[in-house]
Amino acid sequence: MPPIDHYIWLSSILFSIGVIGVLIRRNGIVLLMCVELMLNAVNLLFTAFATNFQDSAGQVFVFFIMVVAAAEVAVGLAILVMIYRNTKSVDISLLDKLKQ
Amino acid sequence: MGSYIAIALFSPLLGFTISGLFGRFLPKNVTGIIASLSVFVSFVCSIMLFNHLHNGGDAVKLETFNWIAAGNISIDFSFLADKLSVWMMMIITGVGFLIHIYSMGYMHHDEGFYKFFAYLNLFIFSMLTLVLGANYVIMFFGWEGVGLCSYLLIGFWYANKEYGYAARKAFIMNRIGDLGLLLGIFMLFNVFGTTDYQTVFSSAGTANSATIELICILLFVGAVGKSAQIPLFTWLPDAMAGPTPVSALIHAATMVTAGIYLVARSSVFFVSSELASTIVLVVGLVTAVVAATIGLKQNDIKKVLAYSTVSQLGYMFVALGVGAYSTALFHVTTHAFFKALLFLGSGSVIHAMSGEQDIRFMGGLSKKLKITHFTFLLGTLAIAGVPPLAGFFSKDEILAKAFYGNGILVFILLAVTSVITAVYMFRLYFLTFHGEFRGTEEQKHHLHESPSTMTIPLIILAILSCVGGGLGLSSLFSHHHFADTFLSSVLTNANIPHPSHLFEIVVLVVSVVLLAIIILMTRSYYTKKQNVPTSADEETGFGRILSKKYYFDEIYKTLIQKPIEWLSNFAHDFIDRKFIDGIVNISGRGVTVCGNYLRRVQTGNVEFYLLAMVVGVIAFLIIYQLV
Amino acid sequence: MLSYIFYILSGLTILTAIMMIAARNPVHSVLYLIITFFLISGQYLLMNAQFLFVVNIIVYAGAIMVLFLFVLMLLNLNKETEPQKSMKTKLAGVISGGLLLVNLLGALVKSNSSTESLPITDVGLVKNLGMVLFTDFVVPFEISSILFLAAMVGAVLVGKRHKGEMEAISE
Amino acid sequence: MVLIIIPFIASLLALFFKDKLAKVLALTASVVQLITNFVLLSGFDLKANAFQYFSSYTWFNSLGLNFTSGIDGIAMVMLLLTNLASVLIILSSWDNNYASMTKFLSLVLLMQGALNGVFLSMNGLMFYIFWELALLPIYFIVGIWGGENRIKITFKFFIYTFLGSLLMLLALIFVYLHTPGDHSFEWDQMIIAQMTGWESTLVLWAFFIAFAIKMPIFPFHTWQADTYSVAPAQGTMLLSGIMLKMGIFGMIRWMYPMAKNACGCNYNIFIILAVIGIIYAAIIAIKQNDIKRVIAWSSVSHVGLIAAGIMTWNKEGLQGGILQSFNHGINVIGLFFIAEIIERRLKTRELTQMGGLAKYSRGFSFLFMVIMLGSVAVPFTNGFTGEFLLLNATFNYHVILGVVSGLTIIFCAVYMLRVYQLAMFGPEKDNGIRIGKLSWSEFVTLGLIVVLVLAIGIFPNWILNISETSVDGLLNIMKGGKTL
Repeated sequence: MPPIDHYIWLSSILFSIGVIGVLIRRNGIVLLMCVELMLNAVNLLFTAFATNFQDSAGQVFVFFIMVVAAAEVAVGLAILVMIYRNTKSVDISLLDKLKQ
Repeated sequence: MGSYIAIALFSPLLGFTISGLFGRFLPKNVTGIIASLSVFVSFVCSIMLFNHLHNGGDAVKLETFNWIAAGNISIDFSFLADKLSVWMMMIITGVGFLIHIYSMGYMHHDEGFYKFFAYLNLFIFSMLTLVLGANYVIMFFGWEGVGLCSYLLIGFWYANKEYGYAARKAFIMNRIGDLGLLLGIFMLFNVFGTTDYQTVFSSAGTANSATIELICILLFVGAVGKSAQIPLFTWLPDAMAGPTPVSALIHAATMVTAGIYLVARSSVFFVSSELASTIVLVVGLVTAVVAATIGLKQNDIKKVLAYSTVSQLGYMFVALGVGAYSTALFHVTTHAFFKALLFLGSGSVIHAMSGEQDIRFMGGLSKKLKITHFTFLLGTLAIAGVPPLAGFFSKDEILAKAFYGNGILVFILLAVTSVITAVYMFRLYFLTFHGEFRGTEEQKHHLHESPSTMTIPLIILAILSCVGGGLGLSSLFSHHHFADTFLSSVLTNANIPHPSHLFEIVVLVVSVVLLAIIILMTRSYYTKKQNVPTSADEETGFGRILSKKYYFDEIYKTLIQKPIEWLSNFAHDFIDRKFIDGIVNISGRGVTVCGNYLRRVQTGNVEFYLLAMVVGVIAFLIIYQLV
Repeated sequence: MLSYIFYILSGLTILTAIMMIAARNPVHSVLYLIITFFLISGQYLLMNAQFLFVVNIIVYAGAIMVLFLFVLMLLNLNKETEPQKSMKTKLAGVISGGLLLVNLLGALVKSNSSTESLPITDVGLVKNLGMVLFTDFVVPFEISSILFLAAMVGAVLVGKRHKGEMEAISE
Repeated sequence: MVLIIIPFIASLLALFFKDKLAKVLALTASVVQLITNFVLLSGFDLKANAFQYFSSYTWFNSLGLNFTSGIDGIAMVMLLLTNLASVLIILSSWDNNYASMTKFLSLVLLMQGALNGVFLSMNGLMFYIFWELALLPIYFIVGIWGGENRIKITFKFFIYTFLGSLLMLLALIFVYLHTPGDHSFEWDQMIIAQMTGWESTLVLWAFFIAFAIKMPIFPFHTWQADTYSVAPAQGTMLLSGIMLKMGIFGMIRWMYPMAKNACGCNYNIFIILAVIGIIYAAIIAIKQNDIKRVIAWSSVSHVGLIAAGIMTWNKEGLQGGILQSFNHGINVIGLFFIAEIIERRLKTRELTQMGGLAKYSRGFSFLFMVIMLGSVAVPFTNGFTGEFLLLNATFNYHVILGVVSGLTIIFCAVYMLRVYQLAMFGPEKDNGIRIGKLSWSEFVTLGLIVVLVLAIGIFPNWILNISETSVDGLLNIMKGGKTL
């Protein structure tokens, strides 16, 4: 088995890829997907530590994160659909209404 | 004996309460009688106390309650009737009583009758507190109280704007002096830990002399304000705006002599402080001369008397300055008699003239106002120093003390002032009572002698002015100087040799001759030749300066009032509005400006926010790792 | 032996993740992400976290990603219609992400790195995890159902067509 | 405790009543409050140097926020003032018919409760909470019932005071972190906080600015004249009569003991500022034409003297300061009420528009006169004793400062007499408006004030005795510090 460090490396890389994805894409759906990727990177790390310390709490947390992620996706996608309905696009660059 | 003090104090206070609260519902005469009676009761008490002390009794002390207690400061509300206090009490209640009676006639037509008597009673109460207080703070209480009454009474006819200003001026100028007095009291607290007379005076020797000098000077500042000395004298002539009995009582006989009382009371300190005494002397002397010269050119009957009062007060301060404290008090006494007489006489004249005060429009009144004329003449003779009237003895004594105590220069200046006094008094007398009547026909028709409530006090005062000198006959006439003997136990007089008989005779002769010349000259100038003085604006040269009162008011206005007003505007408009508020506003505007710039950051673009967030997190992490 | 599998899986995960963000077509992105999730599930299996392995596949790869696909199809976004960002922005994004990575790894390097391999445990077995979940964590577990309910209601509410919306669209 | 609860309950109750009934209720509540206060006073041991009626309830343990209250002599004086003044203020609003009077009275009562809380608190955080709570009602009172420009001015006032509050909170937390053992916000713990001289100085300055803004001391005063003149009469009375005393009280109770290790030289700066304020405000007051502004500036001037006196840090000064706080509260309420009475009749506050009012209102001019004299500090009115002690303390502290601050008795006479003269004396204005008869509530309010002015003038010891032991105690605490 590889040491815990390597898991950290892996999840850091995945997390960063998620961040980069959020920053360079304009499609709202892809953005959500990148968020999922980041969540998964964290999940992986949780599990790795749980294994390392032989503590099941970490894995329970992963489970809860998944729960939250599922809920988040449901609501997030609903919002996106809504946005699409209003703007005929899921391009987040068009969303500059926050300015007002 | 303490109860006499209590009654003496309480009775005018009761009178004040009755006439103040119920005066509106009582008939005028009843109010007047109650008020006068209350003062009479005080007078009787003073006589009892006087008797007690005169027969060798100890000073009476009345302790009531502890007034203020905080830390080291403990002030008892207690009173002390020693010889000095009782002496003053006699003058205050005696003259005060006469003036109360007089006022019943004088103020009879005034709608504020009851208010007037309420104030007068309050004044008597305050003045008694002033002289009876057993420590400086109680004295200060009375001191402020009389100032307040003076303010109220000067502004009695408040509907007149000028009178209001005069009242305010009096109060404020007094306050300037009061500050000095207050600081002096603080110094006393600082040095002695108490201001109780008996304690303070008995331990006076323990303090170092520089401190004593300073205390004396501060106390004297207070006296200058109250007794209208240079540079704070200009309020007194303006104070003539008040009803004439007020001028007689407050601004001639009693309140203005509070300064003399204060210095005399502190004689223990003053005697040992050279500098302070010199200041007292110089201020008194300058005031005496300046006020007398101004008096030469005044046309308002009351203003002439007012300047004369200032001048006479200057005399008293000269006496104090040379260390002849009992002499000063002697002069206070005689002055109270004849100056009250003169003021009341002038009041009678004004009464007859229906309010006219300008002597240029009088003349020849002696025919209609016989009693007034006669008593006024006696007063004039007394103040001019004609022997054997009261003024002669007291003035003569001051001259002698100045000569022996300080030297020839002071003596000459005082003598000259004395001559000037005689000149303006006779000028006043002749212009008012002799010659042709210069007023309107209506006034002429209206001329009448005053009612007996007014003339009786005049007569009594005239008698007192004649025989008052008996209180302090000079050594030429008698070996018993009553005032000196009575007061010397409480006053620490400086050691001034008794004048030689030769000196006295010379002074007596010279003054009689001089006075005779003056009387003749003024008579011929004003009565025979019918010269009438011009108004101030028509005067030329030095006369103009005199009639403009050396431009004191104008100088004060330019040097003090204007700068303060300017400062006020400057402070409000510039420092407050521009500067401090400016700083406040700048901080506000700074935020606005920053906000304007920062607003551009808020593009509303979600991507930008995301990027910013990530950059922020990175920055945070970097910092975290570096630290 | 297991280490090699880990490295292979890791390499593939990273690769597919990159493909995911690089793909122009959103549908491709979804597919790459599904692969990524499967690979990550493999990692779970490697760590003997069987329960998570199953849940990950069911929830993520199965439910969530299908939902994504559904939405994409529904909105008809399966073309390369997505407008691209300028190169500058992309570069900024990549640099930021890279910096973040450097930071994270820098932190790791600074700390005491351990070379011990992970132990093999059985905490991740369904049985063990179930015990924990229904004893110690039973309250949060139940509460999560409320969360779901809320999310469901929220999604329906947001997704519902409001009255008068048609006019807004036609404008 | 009861002192805080009564007004709060009454303030809630008042909301449910119609105008007239609300007035009765508010007045009753405040009178009951005052009676309670007197009952407390009668059970108060003047000789004991301790916080009496001490009670402590845990509230938020983790924050160190306990509901600790206690009364010492100083607080007792302040409480008396608060409750007395509240009665006067509510009474003075009897003839006012503001829109939604109910809310107005409710706010006044709320304010009373909060102020009582400030004076009772023995816990730093609780003190802060009540301090802020007292601010809210006045913000609404000025903001809703104020005159022209009220929003802008209220805003300025609010920003100023919040800046002060912020600094105070920081200082409190800072001291909290230095309390021994488990950190605590309790007063008795906070005063033994271990701080170096430098830290103490920081705390001192933070407290000083906080309290100086409230009082206000030059140069933190610019909110004051504006706010006073724009606020409704009762608001001004609350602000000047009681709220300002929070600053003074805060200085005595919190600032000194907590920053006792700070260098005494800081106090020099404070006193100099205070003395500048005395003269500065007095000079400005001389030229103001709005009667409320004159009184406002005079208040700055008087408060400057109080501040200077208590910061000399000797017993006379402190006693004088406490006494004068009480007196100033009474006098300034009287003066502002007089301004209000005149404004009710004449619809103006411009002195130039007045004149000759004395003629048809003898009673009024008498009452006005006595209150004015109290402010001018003529002996036998309450102002004299206070100013006497304060000036004496300042004089002993430093001769020049004493002389300069002594000028106040001259300037005060100048501007007060000017007001009185312009308003009451002189020829009548031909607009035919007169003061006429006072209504019973006006008469009772002013009458009470006049009685107080004279009574305290004659028996100042009554107040001085209450606070004496506590001042001694305070001075003992301070002896541990470097200041002395």
